[in-house]
Amino acid sequence: MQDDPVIRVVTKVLTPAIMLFALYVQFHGDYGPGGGFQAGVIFASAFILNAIVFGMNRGRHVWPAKFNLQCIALGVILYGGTGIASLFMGGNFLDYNVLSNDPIAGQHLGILLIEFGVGLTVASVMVGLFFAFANRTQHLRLLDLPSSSDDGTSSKDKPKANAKPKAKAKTNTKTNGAKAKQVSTAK
Amino acid sequence: MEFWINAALAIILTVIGIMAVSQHRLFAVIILSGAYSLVAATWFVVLDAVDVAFTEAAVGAGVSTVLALGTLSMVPGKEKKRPVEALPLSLAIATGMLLLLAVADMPQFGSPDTPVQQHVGPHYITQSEKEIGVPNIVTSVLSSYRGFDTFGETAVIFTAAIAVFLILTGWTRKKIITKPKSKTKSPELDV
Amino acid sequence: MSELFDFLVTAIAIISLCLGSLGVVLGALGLIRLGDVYQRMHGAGIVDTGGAGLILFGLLLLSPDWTVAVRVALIGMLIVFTSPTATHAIARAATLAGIEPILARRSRKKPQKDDA
Amino acid sequence: MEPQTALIVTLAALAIGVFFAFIRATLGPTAFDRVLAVNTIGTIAVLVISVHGFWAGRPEFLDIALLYALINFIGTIAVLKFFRFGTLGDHPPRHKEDA
Repeated sequence: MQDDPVIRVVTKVLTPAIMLFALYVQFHGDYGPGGGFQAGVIFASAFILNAIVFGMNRGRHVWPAKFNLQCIALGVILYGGTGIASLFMGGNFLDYNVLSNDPIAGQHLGILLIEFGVGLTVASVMVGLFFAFANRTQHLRLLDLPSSSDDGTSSKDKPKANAKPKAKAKTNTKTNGAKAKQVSTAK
Repeated sequence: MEFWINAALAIILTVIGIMAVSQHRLFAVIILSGAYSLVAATWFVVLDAVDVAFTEAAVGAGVSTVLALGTLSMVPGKEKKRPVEALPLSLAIATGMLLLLAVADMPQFGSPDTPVQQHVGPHYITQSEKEIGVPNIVTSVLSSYRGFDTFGETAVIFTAAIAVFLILTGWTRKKIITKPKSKTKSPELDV
Repeated sequence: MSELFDFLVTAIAIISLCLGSLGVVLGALGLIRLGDVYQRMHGAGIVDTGGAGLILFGLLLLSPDWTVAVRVALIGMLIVFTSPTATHAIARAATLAGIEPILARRSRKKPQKDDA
Repeated sequence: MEPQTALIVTLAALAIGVFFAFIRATLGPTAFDRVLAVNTIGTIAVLVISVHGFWAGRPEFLDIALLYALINFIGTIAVLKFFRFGTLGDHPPRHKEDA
């Protein structure tokens, strides 16, 4: 997918728009549908689209593994921290009235902070999961482990036309040729 | 008019469910589960549950389809055929019957005089504007009245993610990388 | 004067809604009747540009206040960005998978299978 | 002919559109017909949610329509990458059956 200029350009244009939409959903949660959880998922889908189109290494370069794990913890710390802060200010745990001078403003601030914490956690979890799943092949290669059923050689000579039902349209004879070449080159 | 839309969506949902269960090609199952989430999200839209529709569309149709596709390259394309044993099947049918029995005497869908609606609900609906001042009652209940519970949910997401990373990226496996393959620093933490 | 203006706006909105729904039906029909993946993309294109464009334009005129209008415009812009790209990606994947487009039969003989 | 009836007419036309696209999704000989049909069903779903939002007088649905147009694009790109490379990652899949 990396070699297709159209998709690269459109992804470059779309990714900031998706992130902006995620932030809109995040901070719009008080007045309409949306909130931390949905915003986190949309934020993660921007990174996933980037990783799919520009390749895993570029994707991993954008959000490194270590920072990704730290962000998961950071979200939960932000949430718990707001609770502890309201403890210090005299209220009980997670009671936002005391967070600022008048209760309503305190509630708004508290809800804003914890929604941001939830969004951060969910976004980094989804991105981490995607890289953990999609990067498995590279990881196994580095660990030099045979994958669960490494019978690569046997199925080399009978490549299927496509995953869908085996309806052999007349154009598909050429597909088998192309698929075989593709499978061998990709090996 | 509303009833017919609900009925049509319910039928479509069950048809997609049956197709997904009877399908053996894992790729088709993933796409059908994406379609299932789309129809469920549309149904929540018709039922006026906007936040749930939002989450269902974002998570069900979007991320879970892509995550499942990400894993599909590691598993064979077809589901292995297993004979249907008698005991689990009968257990499943028995629990199904019990649930149907329980559904029979649940209160009518959305009727106001059930204990659930009477207990704390009215206080939230009437006081939410004064106490918290957030127009969207769902958000005010979710993050302020029920803030401690949502804190628990965030902690659950956190632990689930850490568990997945522990299993998948081999922290538990003894280190096999003797000499780093690629010239770059061998990613001991390759999440 | 403004009453006439409102009437005109709703009239235009209703016309564009009907034309848009016609576009969607025709596009979907094209999706079925056309013979090959590449021809069916024209049908899908009609659904995206003709159908979605006109329907969203009608909704734009019907929207009560500007916040709703902005969201409808955003949806229209997103569809203009993503749908042609998706169709392009499908066409590219199809050609790389080796599916041959059915070329015009009348002008020259269809290429034989062996020398394809 | 007020706006409400026009919206209902549009909903009916969109339902017909979904029905036609669903026929193509089931019939489609090659996998790319199916991806095209599912993509069209996604776009029509966006339109259904928007028109239903306007008909029911609830403009919050437009956020869901915007989100779904986005998800539809990402899903199509992921499926196409899976068709071509057999995996979403960079390396060819270990399991070679009919990836």
